[in-house]
Amino acid sequence: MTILKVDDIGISFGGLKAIDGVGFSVEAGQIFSIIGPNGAGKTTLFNVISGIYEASEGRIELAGQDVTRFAPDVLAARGLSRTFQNLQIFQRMTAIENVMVGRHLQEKCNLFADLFRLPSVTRQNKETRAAALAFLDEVGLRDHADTPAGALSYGACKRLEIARALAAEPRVLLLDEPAAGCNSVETEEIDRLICRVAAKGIAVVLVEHDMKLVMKISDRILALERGRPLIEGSPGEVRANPAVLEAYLGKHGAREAARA
Amino acid sequence: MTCHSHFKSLAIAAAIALPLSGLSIYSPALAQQTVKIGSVLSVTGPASFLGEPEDKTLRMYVDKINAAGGVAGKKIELVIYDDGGDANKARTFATRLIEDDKVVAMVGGSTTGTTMAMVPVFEEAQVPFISLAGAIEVVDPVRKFIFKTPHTDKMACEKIFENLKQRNFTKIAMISGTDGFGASMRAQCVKVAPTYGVQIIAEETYGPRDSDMTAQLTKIKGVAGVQAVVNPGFGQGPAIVTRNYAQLGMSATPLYQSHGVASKSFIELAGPAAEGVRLPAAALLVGDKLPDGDPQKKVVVDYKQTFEATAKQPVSTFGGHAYDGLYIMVEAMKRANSTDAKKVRDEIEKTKGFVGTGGIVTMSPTDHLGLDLSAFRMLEVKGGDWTLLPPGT
Amino acid sequence: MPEFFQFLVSGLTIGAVYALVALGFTLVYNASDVVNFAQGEFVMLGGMVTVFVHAAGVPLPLAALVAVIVSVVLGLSLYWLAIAPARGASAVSLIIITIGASILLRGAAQIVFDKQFHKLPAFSGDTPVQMLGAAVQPQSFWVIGGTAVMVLLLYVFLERTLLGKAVLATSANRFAARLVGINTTTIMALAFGGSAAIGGVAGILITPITLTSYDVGTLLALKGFAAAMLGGMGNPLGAVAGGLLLGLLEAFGAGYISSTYKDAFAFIVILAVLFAAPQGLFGRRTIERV
Amino acid sequence: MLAALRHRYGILLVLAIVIAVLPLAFPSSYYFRVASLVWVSAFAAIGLNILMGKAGQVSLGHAGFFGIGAYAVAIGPTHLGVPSLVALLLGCLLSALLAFLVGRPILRLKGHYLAIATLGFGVLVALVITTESRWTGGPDGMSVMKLTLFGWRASGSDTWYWITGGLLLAGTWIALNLDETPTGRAFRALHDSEIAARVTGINVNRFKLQAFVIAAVYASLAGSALALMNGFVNPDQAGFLHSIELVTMVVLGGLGSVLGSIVGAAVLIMLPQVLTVFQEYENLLLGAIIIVSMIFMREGIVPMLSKFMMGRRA
Repeated sequence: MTILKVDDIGISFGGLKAIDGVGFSVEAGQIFSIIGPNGAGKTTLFNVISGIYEASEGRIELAGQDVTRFAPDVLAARGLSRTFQNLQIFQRMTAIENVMVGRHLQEKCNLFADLFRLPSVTRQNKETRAAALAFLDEVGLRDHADTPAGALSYGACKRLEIARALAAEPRVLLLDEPAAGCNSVETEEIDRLICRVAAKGIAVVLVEHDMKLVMKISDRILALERGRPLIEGSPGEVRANPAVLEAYLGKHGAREAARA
Repeated sequence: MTCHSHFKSLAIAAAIALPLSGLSIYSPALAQQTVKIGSVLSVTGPASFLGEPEDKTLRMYVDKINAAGGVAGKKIELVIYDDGGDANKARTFATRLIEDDKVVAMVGGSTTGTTMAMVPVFEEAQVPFISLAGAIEVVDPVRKFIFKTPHTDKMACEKIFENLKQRNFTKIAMISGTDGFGASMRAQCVKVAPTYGVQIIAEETYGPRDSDMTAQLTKIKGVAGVQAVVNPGFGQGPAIVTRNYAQLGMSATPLYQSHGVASKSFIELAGPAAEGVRLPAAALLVGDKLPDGDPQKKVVVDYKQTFEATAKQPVSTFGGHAYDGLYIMVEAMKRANSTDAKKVRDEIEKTKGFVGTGGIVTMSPTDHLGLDLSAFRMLEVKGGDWTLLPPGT
Repeated sequence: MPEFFQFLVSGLTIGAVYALVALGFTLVYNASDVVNFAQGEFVMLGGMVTVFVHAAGVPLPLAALVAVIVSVVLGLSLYWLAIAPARGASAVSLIIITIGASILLRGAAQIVFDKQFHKLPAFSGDTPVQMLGAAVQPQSFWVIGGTAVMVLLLYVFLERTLLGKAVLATSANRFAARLVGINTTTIMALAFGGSAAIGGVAGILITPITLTSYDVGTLLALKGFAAAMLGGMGNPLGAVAGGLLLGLLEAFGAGYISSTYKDAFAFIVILAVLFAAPQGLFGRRTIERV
Repeated sequence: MLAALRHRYGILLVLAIVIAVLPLAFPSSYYFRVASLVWVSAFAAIGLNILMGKAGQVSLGHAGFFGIGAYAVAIGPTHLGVPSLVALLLGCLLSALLAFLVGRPILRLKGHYLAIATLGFGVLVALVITTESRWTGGPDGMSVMKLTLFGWRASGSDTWYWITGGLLLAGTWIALNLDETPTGRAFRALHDSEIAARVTGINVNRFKLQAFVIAAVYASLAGSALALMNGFVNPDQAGFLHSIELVTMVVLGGLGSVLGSIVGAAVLIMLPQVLTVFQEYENLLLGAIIIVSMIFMREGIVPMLSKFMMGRRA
C-alpha cells in the first residue's frame, strides 16, 4: 500500500531551483533511500515533505490524502515524523523528556488540567514515561534516561532523535543521515534499528551518505543530482547506473571506479 | 525535581533574611536627644529638578537650625529618601519613615503622584505631613494630617486668567505637558476658564521628554483668533516650547508659562526666546526687586543668598517650598514646645502670618495651604531676568 | 502647505537623532549580536561633557572633541569591562548587562555633573531660516547634515576599508571571520568604540535643540531601538530609514492627528510593519536551515 | 527531609516555612511592606519566567498587563461599582483576552523583533492609561478602594504580607506543576528547538500563545494585588521601566528557575532599600551590581548557586 506519494515537487529560493520535478512513492514497511552528492537537495526535499518549506509546485499525498503545504505539526498528527541532519534535540531536557515530547500527540494536553496537575495528568505522565522508556530501550539509551540531552555523545543524540521520532508512532519516518558521524559499530546498530522499524510496517525514507548501509538495507533508491531526479530503482539498478557514479565522482572518477 | 532544590531553598531563605536583617542595623539610636523629621523626595528621576533643590534646602537649613540649638531643646535628625519619582517606592519609604525610623513629622513629597501615594500612610499613622507638591487635590478635601506649601495649580490658572482678563484676552490656546504637573494644571485651567470668561480654542500636548514642539505650535499658529498661549508644564519642556515659539515667529502672541518653570534656569535654557514671557510665581524669583516695605523681602533675599552660596546653582521656588515646609514645621514644634506628632499637627494648623518664600501663610482647619492669590506675583522676563509686572498691565 | 514643511523639517530633525542612535545600535549588533541599551547614555555623555568642558572655558570645538573621546573611552570600557568578560552569556543576559551599564552611567553622570538641564549655543546662531513657509532652526541643518556625514563615513569605512570589511565579515559569520584570521575581539571593541563615538557626536549636535541632562539617554535608547527594529536590525541604511520614518511619524502624527497620541502612532506603525514584514523594512530575510 | 525536597512540594514547603518564619525577624511593619512587595513582584516574575525561561519568548512590555490588573481594581469599584474581587477577575480576563489577541500576530516574531513588538504593546497600554485621565486619573494616578471581603477590610502591612505570601505560594505551586506535564514539556521543547517541536506535532503558535496568556494573567494578578495593597495606582506600574525591571528579576534570578524569580525579585526590591545608605551613589552601585552579577552568574543566581552546591558535593 502506498503511504507517501511525492509528485513532481519543486521549490526555488530567490529564483534558484533547489528541487525540480522530484517524485516518488513509498509503501508501508518499505525502506526508501535518497542519495546524491552534497547540494543535491536531499535535505531540502525532506524539509518540503515535512512541511518546513512550502513547495512551489507539485503535490504530496500522505495515506492517499493531499497534504501539500501542510504545517509540520499537522503532518506529524497525520503520521509523518522525522529526524534532522544537524541535531535538533532539546538540549536542556533529559533524554527521557525528549522522548516524552515525542509522545505529545499521543497525550491529552489540557492547559487547565496541567496548571493544577490534576490526578489524570499524573496518571498520564506515568504512562508516557513508561512508553518513552520503552522507546529509549529500543535505541539502547535506557541507561541514559535521566541524563541531560546536552551531555550525551553525538551518536547517542542521533539515536535519541530516532527514539523521539518513533515515539510519535509514525506511519512514515524520514531519517536524515542517521549514521553520520557514527563509527562502524554504531552504524551497524542503526542499520538493525532501521530494519526493525520497517518490519513494524513503518515506511522509512532515508537520506544517507554511507553507501554500504544504503545498499544493504534499502528496498528502493532515488538518486538526485542538483535538485533533479537522476534515477530511481533497486539498489542493484542504481549501483550499476553510470550516471550515478558520475554524479558522485565526476567523469574521471566514474571511469576509475568502473575500471576498479 | 532534582535533589539540589534543597540548596535553592536555602539560598532563597538566606537571600531574603540576610539583607533584611542587615537593614535593622539602622534602627533608631539616641532617639531621646533628637527629633526625627523625615523626607521622601524625587532627588533623581524625571522630577529631580524639584527634588534636588528641596533636598539641598532641607539639609542646609536643618544644619542651620541645629547650629542654633535645635528645636524644643532637641537637635533635628533629618532622614531623607530618594524615591526617584516612583510613587510605589515613595510609598515604601513612607512606611519606612513611620515604622522603622519612627519620624515625628514629614516634609517632602516632590510630586503630586508621590505625595498622593504617601498620604494614606501618614493619615493612618497620624503623623503631620507637609507636602511640596503642586496639585490642589493634596489639600482638597482637607485631610487632618496633610498640609502643603506650594501654591496650587488652580491658583496659577486663576492668576494667569486674571492677567488675561486685564488685557481683554478671551480666546487662548493651551499646550500642556502630559506629565503629572502639566496634566493636573491643564485640568484646573479648563475648569476655571469660564469663570474668567476665557475660551480655550485650541489645545495641544507634548510628552515629558519631547524635544521638539514645533508641530504642536504650528497647529496652534494655524488657529485663527488665538490671543494668548498658556503652557502648563515643568522641566525642560516649557523651555523648548518657548524656543520653538520664537522660532516659529509667534512672539507677537503673548506666551504664559506656569509656576512650574520658576527658576532662573528656565531663562538660561530658553535664551532670548524667553523675552516677554509671563508667569505667576512666588516673590522669591524677584526678591531683590521687591520694594523695601514688602514683608517677604528679607526672607526671600536671605534664602536666595544662602541657597545660591551653598548649592552653587540658581535659586528656584521649589527649594523655597521645602524651606517654607521645614520652618512651618519647626515653628509649630516650638509653639507646641513638644515633638509630639499630634500636638505639632494642631500647631501647624494654627500657623498664622508665617512669612515664607512662597507667601504669607495663614492656615485653618479648612485650609491646609494658607495662601491666597496675592502670594503669586505676575512676572515677565525682560532683559534676561525676571521683572515684577506692575499691577494692571 | 507651510504647515506640511514645518512638520517635515521637525520630523527630519528628530528623525536624524533617532537615526544616529539606531545606527549605534546597528553597529554594535552587527559586530557582536548585543543589543546595547546603554547606547542612549553615549548621547547623554556627548552633550553633558561638552556642556561642562565648554563651561570650564574650553572652546566649543575642543570641548566637543573631548566629549567624543570620553564617549569612546567609556564605550571601549563598556566592552572590555562588561561585555567581553561575559562572553558566551545568552542574549538576554547581555541585554541586562547593558541595562545595568546604562543605570551605572546615569548614576555616575548625576554625581560627576549634576541633575540640571543644560544647553549649548547653536553652532550657527538662533535666527530661524525661512524655507517654503517653514521656520527652520539653523541647528537643524547641522543635525541633518551631521547625520548624513556620519552615515557616509560609516558607509565608506565599511565598504572601502579593510577594517570595515572585517566588521562586515564578523557580522556575517563570526566563526568564519575568525577562521580567516580576523581578530573578532578587536572588531567588537571597535564597534563599541565606534557606536559610542556616533552617540557622542549625536549628543553634541542635538543639545542646542533638545537640551540635555543626565537622564536623557533612556528615552533616546528606546526610540533608537524602535527605529533600528523598524528599519530591520543589522542594516545601517535600514537604521537611518527607520529613524527618519519614526521622526516623521511623530511630527506628522502630532501635526495632523493628535499630539496626545503621537507616540502611539509610532508604535502602532512599528507593530503593523512587523506584522507585515517580520524582519523590519530592510531586514535580511533568513531562511531557516535545518 | 532531603528526600522530601526532591519533590515540588518540598520547595513549596520550604517557601511556606520561609514566609511563615520571616516575620519573627521583623523589627517593624516596614519589613512586612518590603517583603510583601517582594512577594508581589516575585509572583509577576514567576509568570514572566514561564514565558521567558520555559517557552523562551521575550516580553519587554509585560508591565502593560501589570498595569491592566492594577487599574482594573482601581476603575472597577470607583467608576463601575464592581466589587474589588470581581474587578480583579475582570482584569485577569481582560489581560488574558488582550494577550490572546495581541499574542497571535506578535508571537510569530522572533528574538529582538518580538522584544520591540512587546515593548510597543507595553508603551501603548501605558500611554492609554496616562492619557485617559477621566477614567485613570492621568499621570498622577488614582486611589484604589480597599479590598473588602464579607465585611472584613484588608488593610495593614501584616495583613497584606499574608495575602501576598499566600498568592506567591499558589503561583509557585502552579508554575512548578507545569514542569512535568505535556504543556510544560511543549514550552521547553519549543524553547530548545522550535523546528523539532513542530515536527513532533507541537502546535508551536498555540503553546507560545498559552505561555503568553499565562504570563499576562500572572502579571495582571500581581498588579491587582499591588494596587489593592497600596491603595493607589499610577501609570509607572504599566511603564517601560517596570517591564525592564520584571525582565531583570527573571534573568538575574535565573531563566527557567521558579525559585530564581523569587530571588531575583527579592534582590531588585531590597537592593534600593539597602543602598539608601549610599545616598547619591545608589544608582551607580545598582548598575554595577547588576553588571557584576550577570558576568559572574550569567545563568542567574539560583542556577549558579545550585550548580556550585552540586559541584561541592560531588
